[in-house]
Amino acid sequence: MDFNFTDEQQLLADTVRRFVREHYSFEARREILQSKDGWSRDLWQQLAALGLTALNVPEEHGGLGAGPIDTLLVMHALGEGLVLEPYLSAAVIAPALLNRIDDAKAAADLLPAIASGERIVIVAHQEPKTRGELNHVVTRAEKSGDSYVLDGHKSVVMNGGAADELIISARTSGKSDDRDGISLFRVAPGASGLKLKSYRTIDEQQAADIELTKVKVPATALVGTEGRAFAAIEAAYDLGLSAICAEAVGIMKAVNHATLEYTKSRKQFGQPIAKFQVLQHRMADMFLNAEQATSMSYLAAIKCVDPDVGERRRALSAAKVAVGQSGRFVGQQAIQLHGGMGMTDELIVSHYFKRLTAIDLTFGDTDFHIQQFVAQSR
Amino acid sequence: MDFNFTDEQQLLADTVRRFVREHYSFEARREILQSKDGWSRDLWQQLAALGLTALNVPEEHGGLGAGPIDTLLVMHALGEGLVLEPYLSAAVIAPALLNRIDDAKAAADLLPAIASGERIVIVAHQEPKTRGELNHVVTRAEKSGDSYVLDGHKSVVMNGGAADELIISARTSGKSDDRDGISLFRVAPGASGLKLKSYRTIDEQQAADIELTKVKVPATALVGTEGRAFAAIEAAYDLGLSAICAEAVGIMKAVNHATLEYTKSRKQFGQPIAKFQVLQHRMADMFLNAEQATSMSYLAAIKCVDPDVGERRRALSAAKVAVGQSGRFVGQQAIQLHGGMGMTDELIVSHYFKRLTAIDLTFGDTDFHIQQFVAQSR
Amino acid sequence: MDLNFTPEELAFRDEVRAFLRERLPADIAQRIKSGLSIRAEDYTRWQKLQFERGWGAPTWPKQFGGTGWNPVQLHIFDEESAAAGAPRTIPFGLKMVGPVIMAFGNQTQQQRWLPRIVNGEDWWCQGYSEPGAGSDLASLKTRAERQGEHYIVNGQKTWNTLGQYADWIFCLVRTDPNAPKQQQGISFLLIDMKSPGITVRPIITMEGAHEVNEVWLENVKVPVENRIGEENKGWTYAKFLLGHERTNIAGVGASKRELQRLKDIARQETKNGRPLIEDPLFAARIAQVEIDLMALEMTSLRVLSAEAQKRTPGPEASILKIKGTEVQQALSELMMYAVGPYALPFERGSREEGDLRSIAGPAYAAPLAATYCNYRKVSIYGGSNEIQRNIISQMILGL
Amino acid sequence: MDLNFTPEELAFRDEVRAFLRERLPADIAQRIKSGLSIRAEDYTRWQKLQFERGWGAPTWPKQFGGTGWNPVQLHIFDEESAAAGAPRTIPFGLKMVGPVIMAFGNQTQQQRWLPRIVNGEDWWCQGYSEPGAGSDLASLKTRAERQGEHYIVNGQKTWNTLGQYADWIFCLVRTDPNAPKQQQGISFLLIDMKSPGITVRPIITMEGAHEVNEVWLENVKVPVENRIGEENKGWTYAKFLLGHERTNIAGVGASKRELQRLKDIARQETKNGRPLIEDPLFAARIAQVEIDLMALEMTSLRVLSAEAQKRTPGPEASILKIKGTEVQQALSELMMYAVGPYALPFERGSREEGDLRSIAGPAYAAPLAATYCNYRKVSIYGGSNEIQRNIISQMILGL
Repeated sequence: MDFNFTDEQQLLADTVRRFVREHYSFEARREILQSKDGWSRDLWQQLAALGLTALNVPEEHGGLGAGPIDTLLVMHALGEGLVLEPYLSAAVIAPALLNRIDDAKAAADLLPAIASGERIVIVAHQEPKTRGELNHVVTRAEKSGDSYVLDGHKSVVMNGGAADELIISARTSGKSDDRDGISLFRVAPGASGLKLKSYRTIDEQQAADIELTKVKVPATALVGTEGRAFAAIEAAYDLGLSAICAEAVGIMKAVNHATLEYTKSRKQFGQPIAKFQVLQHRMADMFLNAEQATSMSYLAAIKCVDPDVGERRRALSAAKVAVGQSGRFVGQQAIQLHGGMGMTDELIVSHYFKRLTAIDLTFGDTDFHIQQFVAQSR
Repeated sequence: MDFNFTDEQQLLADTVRRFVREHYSFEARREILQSKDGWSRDLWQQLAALGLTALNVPEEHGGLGAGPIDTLLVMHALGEGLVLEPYLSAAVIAPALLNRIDDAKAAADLLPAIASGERIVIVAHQEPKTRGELNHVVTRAEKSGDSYVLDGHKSVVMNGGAADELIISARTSGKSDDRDGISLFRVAPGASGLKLKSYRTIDEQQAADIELTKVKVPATALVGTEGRAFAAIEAAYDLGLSAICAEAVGIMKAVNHATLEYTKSRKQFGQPIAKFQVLQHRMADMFLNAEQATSMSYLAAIKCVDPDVGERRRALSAAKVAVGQSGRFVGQQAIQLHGGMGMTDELIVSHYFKRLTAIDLTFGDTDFHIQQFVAQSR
Repeated sequence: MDLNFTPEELAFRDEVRAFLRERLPADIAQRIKSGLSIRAEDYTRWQKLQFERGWGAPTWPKQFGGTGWNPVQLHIFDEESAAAGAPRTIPFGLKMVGPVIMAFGNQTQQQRWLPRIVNGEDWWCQGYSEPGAGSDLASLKTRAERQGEHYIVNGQKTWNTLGQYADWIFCLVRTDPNAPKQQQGISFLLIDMKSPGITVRPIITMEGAHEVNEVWLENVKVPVENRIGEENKGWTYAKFLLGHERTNIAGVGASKRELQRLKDIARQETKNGRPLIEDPLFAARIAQVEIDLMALEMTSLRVLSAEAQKRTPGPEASILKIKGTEVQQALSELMMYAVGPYALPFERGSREEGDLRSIAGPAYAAPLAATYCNYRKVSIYGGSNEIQRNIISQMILGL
Repeated sequence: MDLNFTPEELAFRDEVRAFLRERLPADIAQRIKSGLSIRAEDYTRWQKLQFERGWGAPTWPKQFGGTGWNPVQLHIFDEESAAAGAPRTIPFGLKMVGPVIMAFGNQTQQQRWLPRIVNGEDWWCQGYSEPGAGSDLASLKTRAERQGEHYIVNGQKTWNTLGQYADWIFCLVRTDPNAPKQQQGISFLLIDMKSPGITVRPIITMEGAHEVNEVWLENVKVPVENRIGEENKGWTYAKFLLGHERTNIAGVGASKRELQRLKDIARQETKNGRPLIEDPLFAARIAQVEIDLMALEMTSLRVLSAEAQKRTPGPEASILKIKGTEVQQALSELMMYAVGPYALPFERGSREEGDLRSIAGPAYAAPLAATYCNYRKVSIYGGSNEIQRNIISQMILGL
């Protein structure tokens, strides 16, 4: 049993932290938000230059073949900076999917370009009625001759608008909640019949809704075996869930630090408000919450590649619940302790709060994962 | 709209409060607890002398024919004294049942004796699998000739051991959860085949389990119409639920007072612990909880006789939830703020805590009533 | 002890309902019931309509153009207005400066300012909060120096709500910097927002709204006759004002309306293929907030009847502030969770300019996350809930 | 970062399991798994069995008869012992006075007292709390006056756990009443419980148990050689002692065992005719405490590995105390609610002398309400959870 990071991991963490400190000040971030896209290709290339986009790509495809712990460290650091670039979608979930799905050609085509940062590949899986379950796919793909025709609706696809290429899940057989019968297809964002509407989310990240109307793709666009994509999708989102937990923890640590500094400097009734015992205990509880969330983010990173699916999903749901509850408490109390200033767009604390709120609503909220946990504990 | 008590009601409240202050000091109560029965017939007679046992008996039967608000005031005051006599069972639920069930003879037989305090009549209804639902009756009564034979098990019957006479619910037809087919029978505690085991509960009140094995009673023992007792049972326990909410509020007020006094006198680190802001806010929340519970106990008293059953049950479940949650918070925090002293049998605060705990487990706990409330809100 | 209304009270309720049915503009009610924020012109439009009916100042005595209603009538009016989707009262004129002018202003001042509040011609804003003085109001720094028949005012106010629309601002200013206690040496001035030297700078909140401002005062000339009451006695008037700010603070009527909206949304949303409102955990969460709201309503009715008995509520208002805001925040949070991922799509101004179309997902989802963010303020303003607990432990528990 | 045990660690775990399987008395394990409290003779019996195996002092270095185990081995031993239903370690000898004697006692004292702790011959109890000195320990009043080669001790100690069985008590006493700071002038004495002048008076707790006592000392003669370390330096040793009191404070192993008991009970109980464990609300409550326990376990493992790296945990122990006791209380509460009305029947001593019969209802229900009451203490003793939050805000947050 060992709870230490390797020297390489420490180095990685320091690198990302330095990058965030140097290139992701609150002001720099504000400028990026002024831009139309709301994120920066430039900074994406810099992340690539640091090898971060190669992290989850295996070595034979020009990647680093690193593990979930490395991803945890990166996401933790990116969280502190509220980084806007599509790292989770394009450098975690997409490569994880391609690693897991058995498709040498797709892997050889896409992984090197993902590793180098040339191509941004986005997985479009979630649909309007989804609250976190991964087996709900209504979008259909009908085989006709040597091509497939896709019809359906993908909703709130993280960073969908950033995609150079989309990997879209669609049902080739079965009922809308079956695990079998789900297939993946490579689709160009510009494909005819594909309507992509990109928008910002409450936390100023990017998402998109994608309408598919008779979108025709060649049979070669199929990724992996027809109807057998579920396990790979699950594996990809399991890593994604562990990664977003790490991001939330990075944010909580930063929020707590900001709140501590603010309450030490803000004076009321002739003393810093940090002198009031009620606020001291509140901050102690915020610290406790962040520590428990940290522990669960470690558990998630360790378990998210566990071959025992039940054990894996159970640990991940537990982590999402713990992180969701901690993030909610820490975020809300940070605003409360900042008082009116916490309500303003001027201070970073409200941006931390909004991202923590969005994270709880992503990949299934607390109630959803409590029920998943109960189901897995049977 | 009017939230005032009448002068008569004020007078009633003062009378009971004075009685409790004069006859129910913590020490006096301790002595009663030393006795074998764990309650006092003497004091019961004194309660009768004050007319309190006549409160819920209609005037034509020698009672006062008072309403639920009067019962609220009495229970509130008795709560402050943690009174051990079977007031709720014998002076609230039993007469309420006899008022509601259509049986002139039973009423004429029993109500005057209840009013005068001569006879203690206890309703035995709850069974082992009951968590608050009133329609679950497995105990059966088989008609044979001009008598009935009762078989079954009544569990945790409040003050069962104090009964001069029992009114036992049993099923004359239908399945174990049907509302129809429940009947009531007058049974002597000494009846052959009736095994009554009396014991104390965690809050030092009295309860009993009653085993019925071929207990034979004459057909005249039937109270009301065969198979039609449910509505009367529900009405009786609805008044009981409103009454126990009022008792809990009386206790909460007393607990908060005791905690305030203790924290003002107890010194640590050179000052009264009541000077610590964290404890001040804790006590503010204890106060808030007691106020909200007070409001809901009023609502319960007003609604518990509402002819609209759905509206009535909905309000009562809401009140039980609010009172249960407040009582739990107030009780637990009172112990915490008393520190080690709160854990001891010596101070009354631990006895208040235990009674509040027992009340939450009586007539259905918080979760049970949340689910009832949801069902009634459909 | 009786929850039922008297025949007179019932008749009054019907009167109120009829008025709301006939006169409340449908577009305003629609915005409110869709969770959108209300525009200044809508508030004013509604104020003028209430004035036409003679109900421009429900909380005021008849002699000043009010209705002279008793607390029960007021309760009925607030309940029915909220249920019908009428905008809440903007408190600065009717509930803050108005009562101060009535209590401490001279007749000239009363005749000059009060009617224009009732008929909706003047929009008022508040000038008490300052950057350094939040909960600790008395530490304010804005200076007013007497020059002949004028005060020259310099300083900065903040958390000024909707001041961008205001004709007048009431300000607490320091007229005696050398007073021994900081509560002394404060005066209460009414200032024309068109006065030279006043600059209003927007404060944008996290959801992108422009509800509050900084107000900068540079050598603003204010006639002495705009001072209410005595010089250096302003703190007395301020405390009086903050006492009145608390009326209807529980916001029971509005929360009941929001509870219905939550249930409507939960009926339309699904989870595991069933209506969300049937999900056991979510149903329990709705039940919990509904029960808290029932308790809050009963508590506020108790406070109300205590008022009616002229037993003044006093610090009990702190109970209503804490519990009322807890319920409001719980409702806004549950609504957001009810729509899941579709709470995320966000367009700045969607709550302000919103026309019920949404970027993605159902229309009712569009404003929910913004509202959740916006409602974090309610446990902060009007004396944070921590301050309220201080008040309870000091004024009620005597600690 | 690796949660898996090394082959060595796995081998050690098997060794521990084998020992527990072969030597842990079935009647003791049965009492523990039934939620009954353990009798003094049972604790001693188990201590002697551990001693026979050479495991009498798992937390001690070899030189004093300990096992010299590393933190991971200790963790494994605690986990397995708890899971098997072994009694918890009574801390007063092994975890409190023992480490103090090792660190500050002279060789004679070490040879005199340490072996009898390890072999279970001496039962120790604590004498630091006083009626006026709870969280504020340093304000203790018990006096010790030097008379030649003895101290004459007078005073009163309280919250003395299981002192009715004790052979020895360690006491903090004031040897210099005139010291400038109250932390100064305190000495650390070991006192034979058979000494004339010692009276032990039971304190009965709300559930009727006799776990704690008042200890009165009247002119008790204590040889000077029973003083540990220097005169008037006792506060240093006391702080050292309280630091050690916190080891394994999270109680993860025991809580895991109790979680299983909760689930067993919830499987046997029914609600609306279905197993209670399938009730959506109750299942969610179990899930919540299980998730909190998972987080607690991970946190305590992190603290553990920090120790292993000789990065001493320090104030992090406060995290484990707060979260550990919250989980223990939640478990005891859920078990009580699980059995509903059958939690109510109560017989004094049912938890102590309990032989698994119950007055009414299922046997497993009998001790639950008493345990719930008893567990209110865990957030009070060992430094109340409020004190722990003070420690976190001061020592960790630097406030």
